[in-house]
Amino acid sequence: MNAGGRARYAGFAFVGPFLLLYLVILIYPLLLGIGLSFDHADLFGARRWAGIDNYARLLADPVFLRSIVNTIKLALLIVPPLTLIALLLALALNRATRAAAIFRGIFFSSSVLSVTIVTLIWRFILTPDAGLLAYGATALGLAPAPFLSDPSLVIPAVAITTIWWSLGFPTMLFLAGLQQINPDIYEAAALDRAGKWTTFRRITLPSLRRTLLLVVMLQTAAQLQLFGQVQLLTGGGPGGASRTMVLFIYEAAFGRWELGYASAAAELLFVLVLAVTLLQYWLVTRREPER
Amino acid sequence: MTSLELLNIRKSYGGTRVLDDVSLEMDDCEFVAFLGPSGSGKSTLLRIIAGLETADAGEVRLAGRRIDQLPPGERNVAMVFQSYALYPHMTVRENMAFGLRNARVPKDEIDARIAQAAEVLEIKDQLDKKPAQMSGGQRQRVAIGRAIVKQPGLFLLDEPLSNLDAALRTRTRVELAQLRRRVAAAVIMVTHDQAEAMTLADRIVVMNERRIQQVGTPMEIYAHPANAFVARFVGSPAMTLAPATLVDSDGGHARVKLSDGAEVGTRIARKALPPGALRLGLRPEAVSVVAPGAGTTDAEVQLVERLGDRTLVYAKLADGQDITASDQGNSRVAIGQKVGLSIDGGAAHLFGPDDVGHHAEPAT
Amino acid sequence: MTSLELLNIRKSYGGTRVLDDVSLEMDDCEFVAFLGPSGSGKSTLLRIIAGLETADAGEVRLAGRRIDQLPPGERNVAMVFQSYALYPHMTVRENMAFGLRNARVPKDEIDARIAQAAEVLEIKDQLDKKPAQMSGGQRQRVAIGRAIVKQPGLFLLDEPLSNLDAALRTRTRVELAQLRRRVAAAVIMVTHDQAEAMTLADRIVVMNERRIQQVGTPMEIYAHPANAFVARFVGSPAMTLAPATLVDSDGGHARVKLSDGAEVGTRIARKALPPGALRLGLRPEAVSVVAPGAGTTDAEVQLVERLGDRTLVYAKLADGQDITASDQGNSRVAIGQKVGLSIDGGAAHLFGPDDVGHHAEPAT
Amino acid sequence: MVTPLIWTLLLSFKSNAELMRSSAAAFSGPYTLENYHAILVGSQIGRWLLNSLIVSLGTTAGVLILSSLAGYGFARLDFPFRRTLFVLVLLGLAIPEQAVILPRHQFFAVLHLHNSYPGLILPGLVAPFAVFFMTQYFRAIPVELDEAAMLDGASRLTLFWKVLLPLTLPAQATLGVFTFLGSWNDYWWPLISATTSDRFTLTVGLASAQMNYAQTSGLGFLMAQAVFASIPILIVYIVFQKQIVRAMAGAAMR
Amino acid sequence: APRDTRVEIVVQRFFGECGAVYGHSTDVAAADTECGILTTLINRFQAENPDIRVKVNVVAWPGYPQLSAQIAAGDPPDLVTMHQSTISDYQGRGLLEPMDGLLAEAGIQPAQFTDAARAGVVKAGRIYGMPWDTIGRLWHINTRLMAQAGLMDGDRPILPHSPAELLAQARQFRARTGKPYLIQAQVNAPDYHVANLYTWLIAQNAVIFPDARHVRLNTPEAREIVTLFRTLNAEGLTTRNQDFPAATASFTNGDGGIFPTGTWMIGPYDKEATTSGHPLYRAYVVRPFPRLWGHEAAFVDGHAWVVPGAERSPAERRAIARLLHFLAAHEFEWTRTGQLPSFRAVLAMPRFRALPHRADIAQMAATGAQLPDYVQRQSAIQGLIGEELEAAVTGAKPVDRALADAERRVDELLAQIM
Ligand SMILES: Nc1ncnc2c1ncn2[C@@H]1O[C@H](COP(=O)(O)OP(=O)(O)OP(=O)(O)O)[C@@H](O)[C@H]1O
Ligand SMILES: Nc1ncnc2c1ncn2[C@@H]1O[C@H](COP(=O)(O)OP(=O)(O)OP(=O)(O)O)[C@@H](O)[C@H]1O
Ligand SMILES: [Mg+2]
Ligand SMILES: [Mg+2]
Repeated sequence: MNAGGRARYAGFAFVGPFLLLYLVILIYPLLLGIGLSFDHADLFGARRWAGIDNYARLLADPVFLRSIVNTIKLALLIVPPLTLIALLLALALNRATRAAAIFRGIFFSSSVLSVTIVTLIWRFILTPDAGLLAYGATALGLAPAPFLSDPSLVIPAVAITTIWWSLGFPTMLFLAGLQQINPDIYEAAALDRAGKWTTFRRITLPSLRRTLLLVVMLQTAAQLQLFGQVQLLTGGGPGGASRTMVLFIYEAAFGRWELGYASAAAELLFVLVLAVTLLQYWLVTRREPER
Repeated sequence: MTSLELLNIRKSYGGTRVLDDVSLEMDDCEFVAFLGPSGSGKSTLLRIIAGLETADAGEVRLAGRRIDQLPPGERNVAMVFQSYALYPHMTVRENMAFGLRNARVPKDEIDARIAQAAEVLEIKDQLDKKPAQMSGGQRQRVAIGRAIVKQPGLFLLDEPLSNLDAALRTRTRVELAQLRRRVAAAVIMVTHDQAEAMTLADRIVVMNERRIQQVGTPMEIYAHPANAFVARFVGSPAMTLAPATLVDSDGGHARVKLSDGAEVGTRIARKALPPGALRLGLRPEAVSVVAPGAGTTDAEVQLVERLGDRTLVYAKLADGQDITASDQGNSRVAIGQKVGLSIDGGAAHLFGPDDVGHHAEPAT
Repeated sequence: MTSLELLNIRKSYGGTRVLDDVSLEMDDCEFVAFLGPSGSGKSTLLRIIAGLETADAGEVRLAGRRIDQLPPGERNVAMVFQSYALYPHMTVRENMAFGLRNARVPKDEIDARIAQAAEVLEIKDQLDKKPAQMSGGQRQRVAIGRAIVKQPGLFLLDEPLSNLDAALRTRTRVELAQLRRRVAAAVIMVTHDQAEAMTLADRIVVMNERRIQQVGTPMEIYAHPANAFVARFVGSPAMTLAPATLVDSDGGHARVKLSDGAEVGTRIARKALPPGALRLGLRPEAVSVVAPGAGTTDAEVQLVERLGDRTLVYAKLADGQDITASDQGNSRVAIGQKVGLSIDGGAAHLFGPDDVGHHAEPAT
Repeated sequence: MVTPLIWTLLLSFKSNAELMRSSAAAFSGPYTLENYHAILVGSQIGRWLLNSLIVSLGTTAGVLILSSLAGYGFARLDFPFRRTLFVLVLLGLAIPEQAVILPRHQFFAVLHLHNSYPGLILPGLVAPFAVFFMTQYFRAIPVELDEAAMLDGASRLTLFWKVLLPLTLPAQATLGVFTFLGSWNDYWWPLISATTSDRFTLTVGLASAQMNYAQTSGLGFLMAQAVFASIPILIVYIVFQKQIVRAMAGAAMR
Repeated sequence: APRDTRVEIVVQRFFGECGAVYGHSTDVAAADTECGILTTLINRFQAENPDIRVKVNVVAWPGYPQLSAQIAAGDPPDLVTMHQSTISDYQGRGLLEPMDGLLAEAGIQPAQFTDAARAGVVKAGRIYGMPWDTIGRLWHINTRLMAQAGLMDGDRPILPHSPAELLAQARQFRARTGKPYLIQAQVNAPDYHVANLYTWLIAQNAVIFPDARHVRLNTPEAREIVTLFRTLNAEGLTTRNQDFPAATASFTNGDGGIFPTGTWMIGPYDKEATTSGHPLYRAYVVRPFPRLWGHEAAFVDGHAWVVPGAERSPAERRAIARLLHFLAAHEFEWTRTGQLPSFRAVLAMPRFRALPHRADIAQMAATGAQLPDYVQRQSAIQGLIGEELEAAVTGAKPVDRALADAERRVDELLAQIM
């Protein structure tokens, strides 16, 4: 597309600045981290070669293994409902009315809060003796559920908190996706006798396929790195039932100063995120025609 | 048998009236074109019939049944959108099957109908492609196919050809014409291309400014435009409308003088004409190029459009009046040249101050 | 004076050859149309001239200067894109000024040129609008205006009309014709609409399958198509090509027999014809409808296209051969009817097995 | 959905002493401005606000510039290893913050970047998603515009700056809001990089202002902080909300 | 403006920010809360020592990630608040300066410290911090409910002397008041159970950390202690699902008899106890943990001022010493927060004794015990043990297994210390 191919290297002038920073600020530390993961190391520069010790220990550490399970459970409990709710919200708010604009603002505003505040709010909602849910439950004559102290309820509780917090961005993405759809095909569908549900399932959903992929991929990557909510809300408890991989890494690094061990865990997390993301991408795009 | 009936349809958007008391009757298997300039309300009327818009007042009946209260899917009409509105994520087959599935047509029947439509439209080997993989012309056919398989009582086409390039357009036009002979259903087609309407329709409904201006066969509309708007709008290039004054009448027929002094004897009944300013309507084929001085009047050539089989000559009379004439395909006329124009008064039209058209009496 | 010169241009994408040894010369102020079916390489050639693509081999010269090594902005050419490619965030005025500013034209001069172009194109009161606020036709004019103000040595138009609807297209076509007489520059227009090419161009370059098929004035190309491809491609509806066998010659002119047995006497020199299978080329105006049995042969009517001033009749000969004929505007012919066809052999063409066209000798 | 937000707002207007007994007190008066007063008079809040603004705006501006340049490069220009590099950037989406934050901290220490604005801003500039987003957006702009500009004699920079960039404004607005939001709420990096309180960002500063058992004895104050810290982002959002939806429509999923 | 040539020291502390109220106040006596007292103290020092510039860096609690980051970046502050139990971590890695010299320069002798405080700052035979207080856990008691349960002897609560007695009293309390005997913050508060366990292990002279790399938890003593709490939980004699704020509010509202929590809650609760109309009005006392096993003991911690290692000029050292001297001289003010003094002299002060409830708890300065000085990563270890204890107490895991797991995990952690 350029004249004479003189500008074969011009592209570097544009991508160069970013790539440079990218390499220096993300990739280089990542490599340092990978290096660290093969060392015994502490926060203050002590280093001793460890080979694959850290990895071997990790894979034998029930606490770490449990954190992997917790992390995956959380991602599974968060991503699908989050995606679904965001999609429904977007469908509901995809109109040009003032009310819709105001609601868009409201749903966005929960994403504005920092995790500290979000967990604080939800702590007060979820605490069985004092929380809002407790007031509600008591008013209905039910025993309030111990969301944060029952190992089987804590993950759903964290999931709900996270969904509430993260709803804004995916909703925006879906709204955008919806606006992309040619309105004519809805009329065609109406003439084709498609009911509301059929229209949604056969027209809207397939048209949002790429948005859906993007949302799911971004959210999965984000939720596999879930941290602040559990650190602040449950401290990983009860009994480690909500410890995520990142919380594990944080504890290993800042609590135990085992930088090498933490780095190894971080690399495993990286591999997990990468694998899941690529898998999703492959699953969704493999049957798509070349574009 | 009457198929579609529109009774006093009225529609406004906000405070703006878009359709004003529109009524129309249409026969079974008739092909009607809505022709009119942009914004004249053609699409709106079509969409009211389809059920995609609601009329403010009036009735829509199809095969005797009142349908304006029914949802679009249950009106037994099919529509082909200007943008095709194919479902981009479905294959051609799925696109066609979608409406049938929703109507719970049995699987076998669906397959049979699709096979038949694909046969007719020559897209048999495209059935498993997605719209994005097809050319514009092929997509068009899929859109038509999607309508055909529903075997509706009425086809609605909103500018079905306007997205096609010129070459494809001519071909598709012929295809549409053949198609409608194969499927026994009434068709309404919206267009603002008069050639399209003339070529395809049994009757043309000319619309302008919220109202139906004239309803008639293509030939009626071409030969007897009801008013100046229809006269200008139908026919390409447009009819020349030149101010004229009544001079005299020979044998009860009006004779008029153009502003440059040239006189034209028409075959239009003198007494039908209202008093007041007249305009003489001349189609290009009624004005032919002759040697200077040899015709009714003389003119200077402004532009020559060579179409191969004939040549259009845009010229100016001495007093500046524009006039379009025609010449043979191998015409040697050049821009700036002075030519004579021979006006065939027998083919001329006259429009009175009320815009109503008056036409030559049939030759006896 | 020679303006543009293309010398042995060659271009491949990946392994696919798209242009094969294309050479062309063009005069100052000449209006040339590249006409050809989709994919024939017209746009590619245009883009090579503009500098948006690089040729694999060959030279491009403009006004004697070799330009194929220059960046697009320095070639002294202006281009109007099919999609207009107006800068959506700029006003009309800014759109036109952008290129001039880049070329450091003084501010006054820019204003003057824009004012003048706006005058010519009748968009003076649109100058402060943004493209999104304008209709398709107006955008088109802005795109042209953007090219005009640059006062280039060569205008390049890639299907400038294909995005317009039929009504606007005809009007814009006339405008383009007038325009080019006002700006003194060479113009190349790409189109696959033959009517467009015929109407506007001084010369037409017919392209097909990577090569130039014929270069000539519209009339040359219409009247003397170099080969069967050009014959079919130019003229609407397309020329009928019917297999024919040489029967005899009268006065040195070929006489042929159609597959249904009808004989047609041509005015084509017998001895120029190569041995082997022939095809007889007949434009619709060379075939007129007469009473059954009264013409050269008989046929059954398949489709009637009424265009107002004339009527096209698509018919089938007894042996199934398709043939297109013409009739008067008020023709009464109906589908399914048997008619006679009178073939004007003097206007017929013959194509040999090598596809080369042979035409009637000038009447003496 | 909205209840927690309203609750936050109400809590921020309650006296801390009353809330210590029961957080349900939020639903009835008396309300007070004491918490906001405490925030505003609190010694360094102005400074933190300024720092947050500098860091967030700096990051946002940087991300927009870098990702626009890179997005344009990836979408429009052909250069060796383009696809490979783009995939490499996409891989960045999967790198968890934790895998890099400590090595990066050590590495920044060597460069003496800590406790400085560049030290706070630089890590935020590396936003693979932003590059992905802008690339998609640029791809959605018709190439004819580039070509028209080239024929108009525009240099590559003019083309980028005057023609394409203005067209990506909606995308910039979206990306800007989300980058600003992320940067504004970022906690870990400023916590460990800003070592003196005059370099704290608002999040770190507000966290430092909490007593150990703030949830018990300073709930109203905490909530007032939350509301206070959210105001700038909400303003930004409200200003740009139209653009945001439009932008995502342009790029998100082509 | 002329350049500021004063010597500058950077003081880094947690305890929050309260510039709104105390920004420029030097009136220490009028100040309230940890934040208020410390802020006015430093303001006052600044006012009295204009030749020194004290730069205060308030960090988010507990401030260690930040401190570690600062040290790693080579830019540590001069004087830092640190929990005594954490000193070993930094000291063990050589990141703190021994403060013998500085303290001597400030005119402070180690002998002035209480036993509990001195144990907290002496590591490997040297002093690594100036102790600032001793903090421990107490039983905060609602005497109105105790009376209702028949567990008051005049104005003194009747506390158990054995596990069996504890259970009996708890059941009696439950039966008579319908409320739980104990209010416990068990959710997201791992150190709570650890404090119980350590206290009563120490009371029995059990060795918890035999050396720097090992812990001993899977013992009969430990099992007995944990089982007691498991029983309390199982029988509903305690609140179960509360975290710290919920438990705090619960006690404030009179929803249970005894709330075992830190010294720092004395101030707020005493305020409740003196506000008429509130549930705790005239119904609040505190006591050290009762002697259920062995002898009187309390597991305590404390705050200290430490000096991270860095190059410092003599002038800076002098300034640090002067600040330490000033702080030591005013430690009484700090004890108004509820914490126990780290200086014997303050403990003996009538002013201190006159503070509410202090006489009841002063003994902790003597009975308070800390872990051996070689024990590192206390915070992480407590988190880890707490997690297992929580599982045991709530019945999620058998006691034996929880203790064995805890022992294994702690040993693993200790083995990794570099
Ligand atoms: N949804 C709408 N809201 C407001 N006005 C509308 C709406 N739809 C159509 N109109 C207006 O109604 C009038 C008729 O529109 P309609 O689409 O029926 O015209 P049309 O004849 O189909 O024109 P075209 O040839 O341009 O398609 C126009 O003035 C148009 O602006
Ligand atoms: N960038 C490209 N990469 C690969 N092939 C291309 C590219 N551009 C054009 N082609 C191919 O080159 C051939 C000629 O294309 P070109 O666009 O010049 O045709 P055209 O005559 O302009 O057709 P149309 O009328 O459809 O615009 C086509 O087969 C096309 O597929
Ligand atoms: Mg319309
Ligand atoms: Mg092309």
